[in-house]
Amino acid sequence: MPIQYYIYLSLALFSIGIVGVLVRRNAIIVFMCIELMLNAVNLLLLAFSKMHYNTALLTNKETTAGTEGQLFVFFIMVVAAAEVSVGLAIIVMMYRNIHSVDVNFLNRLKN
Amino acid sequence: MIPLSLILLPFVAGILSFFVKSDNGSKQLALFFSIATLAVMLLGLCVFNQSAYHHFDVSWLVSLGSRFTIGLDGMGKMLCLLTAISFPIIIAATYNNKYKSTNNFYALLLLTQAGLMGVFVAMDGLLFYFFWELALIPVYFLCSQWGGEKRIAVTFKFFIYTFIGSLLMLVGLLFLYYKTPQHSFAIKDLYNLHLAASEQNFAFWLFFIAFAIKMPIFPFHTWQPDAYEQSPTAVTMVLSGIMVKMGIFAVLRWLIPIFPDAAAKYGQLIIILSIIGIVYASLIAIKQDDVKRLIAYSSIAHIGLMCAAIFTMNSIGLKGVMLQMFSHGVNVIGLWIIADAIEQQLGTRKFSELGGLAQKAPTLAILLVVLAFANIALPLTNAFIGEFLMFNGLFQYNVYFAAIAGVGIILAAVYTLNMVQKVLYGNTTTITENAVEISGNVKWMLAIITIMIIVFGVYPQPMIDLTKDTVQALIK
Amino acid sequence: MNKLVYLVPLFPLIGFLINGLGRKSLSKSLIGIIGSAAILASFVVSVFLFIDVKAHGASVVTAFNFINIDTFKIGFAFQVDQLSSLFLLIITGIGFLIHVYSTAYMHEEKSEHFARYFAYLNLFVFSMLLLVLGANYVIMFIGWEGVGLCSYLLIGFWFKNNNYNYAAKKAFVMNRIGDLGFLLAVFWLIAKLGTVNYADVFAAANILSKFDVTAITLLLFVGAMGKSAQIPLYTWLPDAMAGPTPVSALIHAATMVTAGIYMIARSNVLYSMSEVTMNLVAIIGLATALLSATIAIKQNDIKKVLAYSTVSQLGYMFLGLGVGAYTGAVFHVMTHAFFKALLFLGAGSVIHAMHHEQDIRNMGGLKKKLPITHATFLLGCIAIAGIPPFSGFFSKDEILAAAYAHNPIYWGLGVAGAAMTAFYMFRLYATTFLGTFRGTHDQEHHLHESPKAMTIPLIILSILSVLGGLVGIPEILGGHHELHQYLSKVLISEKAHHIEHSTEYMLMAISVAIAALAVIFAIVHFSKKPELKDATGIAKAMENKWYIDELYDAVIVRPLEAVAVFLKNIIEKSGIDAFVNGVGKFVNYSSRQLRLVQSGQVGNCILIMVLSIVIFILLWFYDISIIRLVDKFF
Amino acid sequence: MNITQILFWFLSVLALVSALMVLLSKNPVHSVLWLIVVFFAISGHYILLNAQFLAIVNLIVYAGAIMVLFLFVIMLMNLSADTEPQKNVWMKLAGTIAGGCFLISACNVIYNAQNVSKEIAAKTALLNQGNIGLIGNLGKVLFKDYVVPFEISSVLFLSAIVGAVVIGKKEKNKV
Amino acid sequence: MNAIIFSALLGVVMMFSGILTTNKQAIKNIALVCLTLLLVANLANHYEWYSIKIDTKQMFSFSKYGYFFNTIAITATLLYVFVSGDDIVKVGSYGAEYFALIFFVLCGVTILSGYNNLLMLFLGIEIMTIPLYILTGSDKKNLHSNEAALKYFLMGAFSTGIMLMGIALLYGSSGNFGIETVVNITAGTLMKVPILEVIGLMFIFVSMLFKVSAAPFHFWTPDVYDGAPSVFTSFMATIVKSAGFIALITLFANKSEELGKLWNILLVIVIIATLLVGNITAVFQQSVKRMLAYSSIAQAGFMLFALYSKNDIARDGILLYTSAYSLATIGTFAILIKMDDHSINGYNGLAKSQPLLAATQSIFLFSLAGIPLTAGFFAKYFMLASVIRTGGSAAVYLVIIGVLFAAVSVYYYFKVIQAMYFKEGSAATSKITPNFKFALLVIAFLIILFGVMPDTLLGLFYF
Repeated sequence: MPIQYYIYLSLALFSIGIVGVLVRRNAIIVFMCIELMLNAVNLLLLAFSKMHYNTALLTNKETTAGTEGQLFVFFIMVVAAAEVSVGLAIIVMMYRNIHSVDVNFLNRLKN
Repeated sequence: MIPLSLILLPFVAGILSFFVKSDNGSKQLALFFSIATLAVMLLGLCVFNQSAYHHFDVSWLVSLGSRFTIGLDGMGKMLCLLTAISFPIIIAATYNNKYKSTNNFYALLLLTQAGLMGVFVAMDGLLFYFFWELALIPVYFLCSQWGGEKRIAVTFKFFIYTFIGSLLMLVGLLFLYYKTPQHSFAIKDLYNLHLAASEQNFAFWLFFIAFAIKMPIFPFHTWQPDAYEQSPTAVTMVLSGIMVKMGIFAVLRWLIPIFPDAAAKYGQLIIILSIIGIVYASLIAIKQDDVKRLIAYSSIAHIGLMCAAIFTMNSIGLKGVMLQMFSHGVNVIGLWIIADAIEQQLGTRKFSELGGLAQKAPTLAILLVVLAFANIALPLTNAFIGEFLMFNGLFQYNVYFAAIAGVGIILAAVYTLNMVQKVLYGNTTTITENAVEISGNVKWMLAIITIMIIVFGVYPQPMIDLTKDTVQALIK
Repeated sequence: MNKLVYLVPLFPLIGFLINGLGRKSLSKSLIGIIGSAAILASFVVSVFLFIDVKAHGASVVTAFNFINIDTFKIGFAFQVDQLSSLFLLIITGIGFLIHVYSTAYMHEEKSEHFARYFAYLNLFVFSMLLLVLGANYVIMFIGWEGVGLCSYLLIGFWFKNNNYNYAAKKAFVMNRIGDLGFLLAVFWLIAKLGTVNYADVFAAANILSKFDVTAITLLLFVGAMGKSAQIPLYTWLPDAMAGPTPVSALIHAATMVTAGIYMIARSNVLYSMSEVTMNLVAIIGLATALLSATIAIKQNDIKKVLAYSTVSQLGYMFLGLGVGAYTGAVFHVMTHAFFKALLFLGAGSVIHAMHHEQDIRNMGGLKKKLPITHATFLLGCIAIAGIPPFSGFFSKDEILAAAYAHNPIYWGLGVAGAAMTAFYMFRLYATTFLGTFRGTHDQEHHLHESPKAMTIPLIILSILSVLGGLVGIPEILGGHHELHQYLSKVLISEKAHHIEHSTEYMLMAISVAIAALAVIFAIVHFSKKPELKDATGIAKAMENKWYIDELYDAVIVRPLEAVAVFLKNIIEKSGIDAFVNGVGKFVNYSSRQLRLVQSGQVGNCILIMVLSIVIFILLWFYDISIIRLVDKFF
Repeated sequence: MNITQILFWFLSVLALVSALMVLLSKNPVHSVLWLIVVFFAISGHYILLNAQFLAIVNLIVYAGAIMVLFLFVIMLMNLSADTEPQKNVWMKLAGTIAGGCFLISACNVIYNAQNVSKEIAAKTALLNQGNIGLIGNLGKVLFKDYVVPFEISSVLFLSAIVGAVVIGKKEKNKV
Repeated sequence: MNAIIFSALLGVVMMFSGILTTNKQAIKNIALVCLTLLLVANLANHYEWYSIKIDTKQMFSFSKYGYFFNTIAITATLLYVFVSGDDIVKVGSYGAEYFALIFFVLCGVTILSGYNNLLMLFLGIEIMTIPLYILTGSDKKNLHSNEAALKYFLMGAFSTGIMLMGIALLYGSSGNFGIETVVNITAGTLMKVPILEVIGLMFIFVSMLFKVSAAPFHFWTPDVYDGAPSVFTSFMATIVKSAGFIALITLFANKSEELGKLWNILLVIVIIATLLVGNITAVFQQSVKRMLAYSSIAQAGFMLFALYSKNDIARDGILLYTSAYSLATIGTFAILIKMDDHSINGYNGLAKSQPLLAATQSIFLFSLAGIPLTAGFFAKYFMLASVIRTGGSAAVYLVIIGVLFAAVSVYYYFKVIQAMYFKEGSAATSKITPNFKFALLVIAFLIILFGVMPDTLLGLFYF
C-alpha cells in the first residue's frame, strides 16, 4: 500500500482526535480523543515500520529494519496505559469533589 | 592598594553597620570610616602618589575575560576625592537627623560609597558595570525606605529608568567584548578596538542612553526632580553631588575613547540636546516653588553644560568638565545641606511658606548666599573656573551654541536669586517666625564647603593639573 | 615698589574678612575704623604706586598662575599703569571718604548689620580694585562680576523690604546679561588669539580680522552696557537707589558704573580698530544721555534724580569714548566721581536730616538748617552743570569738543543734554534747599546739620569738585592737560585736536551759556513755586520713565515667565514626564488586557496551541517570501 | 483491487467513521463503544500489516483494558447524554475549523513531500508479509536492544501505581 | 547511568519508607539521606570514581555536561527538600509517596540529561510528567489543586500526542530513533531537507515548548502553577522546567546553519511572545504565586536565548541559568509557603517582623531580576552573551528586546520588595524554624557565591 495513504489516514484520525479535544467538555471524552490521537500515531509508526522494512528488503532478505517502529508502538501503549490509570484517577478525584466531569466547570484560577 | 582600600573601607563599614544595634554607634561608625576613607584618599594624593600604589589587579572571572582591575588616573582621583570628601560632610551635616533603623540607613549609605568609588576606579568593563549597579541598589533602598510621601513610586521610576539604561549598556559591553580579538573587557583592549563606523554608531547609543539617563540630560531627566524631592536629603546629596557625575565620568571614560567616530558624528546632536536642556531646565527652575525641585532643575542645567562641553572634544573644555564635576559636586551638596537644615527645622521647603530667614539665622543666610553665588558660577568660586573653561570649549566649537547656553548663565542668576530672596529676605512668615540658627555641625560642614569653594576658585591649578593626563589621553 | 600692588586689594579684603567674620563681636566704632582704615591703607599704597608709575612707568606683577592649561595661560596678574593707577586713586580715595561718611550715616544700624555693611563695602572696593588692576580680561571679569555681586548685596542691604530685593536682583540679572557679552568677547579673544593678557592681545590685535574686532568690541560693549547702565540695560541703576545712600554714592555713581568706561578705555586699541563699534558706542551713549536726562527732569525722588543724572553722565562718557576722546571720558569719570559722590552724599545728608524722607516735594528751604550740606551741594550742582571753572566744565567740554569734531549733530544733542542736566540739577537744588519747608512739623523740628564724619567728606569732595578739573585744562585755555599727558602711554590720542581754536572757544561759550540759562531758569522757576501737582501728558510719561520698565516687563519678563510656566506645566508634566509615566501605564494596561487571553479553559488553550501549530506550519512551508525576507534580515 | 486493498479501504473508512462518531455521540457510553470500534479497525490494519503481536496487544490493552476502564468509570459516574456538558456552537465551530486547518495544512505538507520533493513517492508499506511484526522477532529485539527502556518504563508504572494510591485512595481524616 | 538507577531505586525505597514509619520528620530525613546518596552516586559518575556500566545500545550518551546538569538538579532538589521538606509532608497524608514521586521525577530528569534516542526522550518526559500530574493533584480536597491537575493532565497528554506524531513522522523519514540521525538529516540545506523530517521535528519542538511553557504554548502554566500545592509548584517550576531545556538543547543545539536560520524565525517569534506574555502579564498579578508563575514563563523566554544561539556559551549558560533560577525560585516559594496571605499585600511589612526572611527574599528576587552580584545576573549575562556571540545586528536587537523585558521584570519583582520593606503592614507567617532560616541562608549564600564567582561553579564541575 502506498505509504501516503497511511499518512493521510493517520493524520485524519489524529485531526479528529484534536477536534474532539477541542469540541467536547466531558473530561473523559476529551481523554478518549487523546487516546485516539495516540492510536493514530501508532498506526503511522507501524506503517512506517513496514515501509522501512520493505525498502530494506530490496537489499537484504534477512533484514529486521522497522522493528524499532513496532517496539516504539509497544512503548506507547505502555505509557498510555500508565497515563490512563493516572488520568482516570484524577478525573474520579474531581468527580468526587464536584460531581461533574466538565472540564470548564472548574475555572477558579484566573487573572 | 589605594583604590582597593577606597572601595573596601566603606564596603566593610557598610556591612558592619548592619549589625550595629545602637543608633549612635552606627552614626559614629559611618563617620569614622568615611573620614578614614578620606584620609586614605588624601594619603594617596599626597604621600603615596607613585603610580604603583594606584593600580590593583587580580584575576577574577577569568573565563569571561574580565579581571578585577582597578586604578586611579587623574579624573578618577578627582572624583574619588569628591566622593571621599562628600561622605564625611554629608554624614556630619545630617548627623542630627533621625532615621528609623539608623544602622541600616548608614550601612546602605556606606555601600553606596563603595559602589561609587568602584565606578570611578574600575578599569574593566564588566567590573565597571557591577559597580555601576552596586551604587544604584542601596540608593534604591535608601530612597524608598526613608524618603517622602510619594517615595515608592518615584524611586521606582528612577530605578527602572536607570536600570533600563544600564541593561542597554550591558548589551553594548557584550557587543564590544566580542569585538575585541582576545575577548576581554579590559579597558585598554576596548580602547584599542577599532570598530567600523556602523558598529560604532550603533553601540554608541547603547552606552550613551545609559549615561544620559544617569546624568541626566534632556529629555531623559524627568526622574530626577521627583527623585531629589522625595529622597531623604542625605541621599539626595549623594545622588546629585556624586551620582550624576557617574554619567559624565562614564562618558569621558567609556564612551568617547571607545567610540571616537560616533562621538564626533553625534556630538552635535547631543550638544544641541544638552543646550536645550540647559535653557529648558533653567526656565522651569524659575517657576519652582520647592527648594529641592529648584536645585534639581538647576542641577540638570549644570549637567547639560558639562555634557555639551564634553562633546566639543576640546582640551580646555574637557578640563573644565572635570573641574566642574568636582565643583558642582561640592556646591550642590552645600545647597542640599542648607535645604535640609531648613526642612528639618521648619518642616517645609515651599518658597511660599518661607521668607525672612536672614533675620533669624544670619549664618545660614551668609552661607546660602555664598553657595548660591557659587551655583551661578561667580568668579573666585570654584564653579567659575569650570564653567569658564567649558564655555570656552563650547565657544570654540560653535559660537551660537555658546551664546544660547550662555542664556543659562543669566537664567541661573534669576532662579538662584529668586531662591535666595524668597528664603532669606522679606518678612518672616508664620512658619519662619520661630526659626533659629543652624546647628554647629551643619555650620562647620558648610564652612568647609565654603572654604573649598573659595580655595579652588582662587587657586584651581592643582585640580587642573590633576586632569592633565586624562585629557591628554582623551584628546589623542 | 610695584610689588606693593598686592597690598592694594589685600587691605580691603582683610577688612572684609575681619568685619565679616567678627560682625557679632566687634564694636561699632571698631568696625568703622577697620573698614575705613583698610581703604585708607589702600589709598596710601595707591598714592605711592601712582608716584611710582609716574616716575618709572607701567609694570605687570603676576601673583600666581590662575589657570594654566598647556599653552593657554591666565595669570593672577596685576597691571599697574597710568590708567589703573588713576582709577586706584579715584576708587580708594572716594571710597575712603564714603567709608568715613558711612560710619555716621549708618550709625543707627545694629552693630551686626553695621559690620555687614562695612564688610560689603570693603568687598566692593576689593572687587573694584581687582577690576582695574587685572592684567588680563579674566581678572577684570572677576572684579567685574565681583562688583556686581557687591552691588546686589548692598542694594538689598535692607533685606526685609522685598522691593529692595527685587531691585537688587534686577541689578544683578541685568549686569549678568552684560557679563555674558563680556564673557563671549573673552572667549572670542581666546579662540582667535589664545590669550587674554592685555599686552599680548593689543600686541596681536592687528592679526584679527575686521569682523572679529567688531564682534569682540561689540560684545565687550554689551558688557559695558550692563555695568555702566546704558540703553537698553540701564533700568537697574535708578532702582538700585534702594540701597543706603553712601552705597549709591560709591557704587552707582563714583566707581562701579564707570567700570564700563574703564574697560573700553583699557581696550582702546581694539575699539579704535572698529568704526562700527565706535559709532554705536557714541550713539548709544548719546541716546542714553538724552533719554535719562528727560526722565530726570520729572523725578521727585532726590536719589532718583541723581541716579538718572548718573546714567546721563555715563552716556556722555560713552559718547566721549565713541568719538575717540578716551582721555576725555576718563577725565569725566574722574570729575564725575568727585561731584556725583558729593551730590549723593549731600543727598544722603539731606535724607539723614529728613529722617529718610526722599521726596523733594516734601522738602524745601533746607538752606538754613543745613548750611554745610547746602553749600557743598550747590558746588556739586555747579560742577555737574558745566559752569567754568568747576571740574565738570573741563571734562564735559573736552567730550563735547571731540564730539563736534566727529559730528556736529552729536555736539548739538550733547549740549541739549547738558542744558537738561543743568536744568534738572538746579530744579533739584531749588526745590530742596530754596523756598519754604514743606515737610511735616515733626521733621522740621528735628532738622539738623549732619555730624562731622559726614560733613568733612562733603567738604573734601566739594573741594575736589571745584578744583578737580584743573588737572585737565586744555591747551587753548592755557593749560597743559596734565591728565592727557599722563595717560598718553596707554590711551591712543584722540583726533579731536584739529578743530580751530576759534571754533572751540565758540563751542565752549555756547554750551556754557545754554547751561547757565538753564540754571537760571530752573532757580527762578522752582525756588518759589515747586511743582507739586501730578504731571500729565508727556510730563507724566517722563515721570514714569517713558514706561520703559513696563515695556520690558511686557516684552521680555512676562513672555519669559509664560514660557517657563508652559514648559513646567505642559511640556514637562504633560509631555515628557507623561510620556515616561505613560510607558509604565501602558505596560500595566496591556498587562490587564493580556491577562484576559488566559481564559483558563482547556478548550481555548488547546485551540490556541493548534492554531499556533498551523501558523508555524504555514510559516515554515508555504510563505517562502516571508522566509526569504527574514532570511535576508538575519 | 485485491482483497487486501478492499480490506484496507474498508478498515480505513470504518476507523474514520467510528472516530467521528466518538465525537458526535451525545452519550459517553456510545462514544466509548465507537472508540472500541476504532481500535478494532486499527487492529485490523495491524493485521493487514502483518503485525500480529501489536494487533493483539492493541486489542487486549486498548479495547480490552483501557476502554473497559473508561466504561467502568462512566458507568460509575452514571454519565449519560442528559448530563453531558455541551460547548456552545461557536466554540465547536472554532474547534472544528482549527482541526480542519491542521489537517489540511499537514496533508498539504505530505502532498508536497510526495509530489514536489518526491521523498516518499513510490514508497510502500509492505502488507501481509514480513515477519518483523511477529512476537519472536519483537521479543528478541526488545530484550536485546531495548532492555534499558523496557526496564525504565517500569519506573513509569511504579509512579502510576503510587499515583493511583495517592490520588485514588479515599482519605480517612478529613481536612 | 548511576543517577538513573539510583533515583529509581531510591524512589522505591522512599515508597516503602512510608510503611516503616509514619513520622513525617523521619520521612523527610530519609529523603534527605537518599538525595545525598543520589548526589554522591552522580558525582561518582561525574568524577569517574565508580559507575555502573550497562550497555544501553546507544539509548544514552552520557557526558560531563549531562552529569553536571544532574548534579545541579539533584543539589537543587536537596536544597528544596531541605528548605521545604516540612511542607511537602504536610500537603496530604502520603509524605513518603510524595518523596517517591519526586525521586521518579528525578529519574525522568536524569534520563533527559543523557538521552540519545527519541524513545528515551519520550519515556523520560513521561516519567517526569506523570508523577507531576499526581503531585499537582495531591491536595485532594482543594478544588484548585483538582482543577490544576486535570488541566495539566489533559494538556500534557495532548502535547504528548503531538510529540509522538512528530516522532512518527521523523521515523518515517529516517528509519530510526537515534538523535544523531536528526542531526545528520537536518544538516542539509533548506530545499533539500526532507519535509517529513522538518514537520516531525517541528511537532517535537512544539511539544517541548509546551513542556518548558513557552508562549503560545504556555497556557497551562499559570493555572497549574497557581493551583498546585506551592511546594510542588516550586519543584515543577525549577528542576522540571530546567530538564525540559536540557532536553531541548540536546535535541536542537547541533542543527546546521542553513536550517538554523529558518529555525531562528520561529524561535524569535516564540522568544518574543514568551517574554511578552510572561513579563507583561506578571505585572498585573496581585498574587505572588501567580506572579511567579508568569515570571517563570518570562524566565523561560530568557532561557530560549540559549536555543537561539546554540553555541558553547549558551550551553554553559543554560546550566548557570537553571541553577540560578532554581535556587532563587525554590527560596522564594519556600518563603511564600510560610506566608499566611499569598497576595503581594500579604508581604507588607515583612522586613519588620521577619528581617531575615525579607533579606533573603530580596536576594532571591534580585537574582530573579538579574541584578549584578547575584547568580541571576550571570545567568542572564550568559544568555545575552551567547546571542551576541552569534553576531549580526539582528542578534543585538533581540538582546535589546530581551533587556527591555528584563526591566519590566524588575517592576514586578520589586513590588514584593517594596511591600516587604517600604509598606506598613503586619505580614503574618507560620512558624519559622531555625532550620528553615539556615536553609534560606544557604541558598542566599549560594546565589551570592555564584554571582561573584560564576566561573568557579562552571569550572569546578565542567571545564
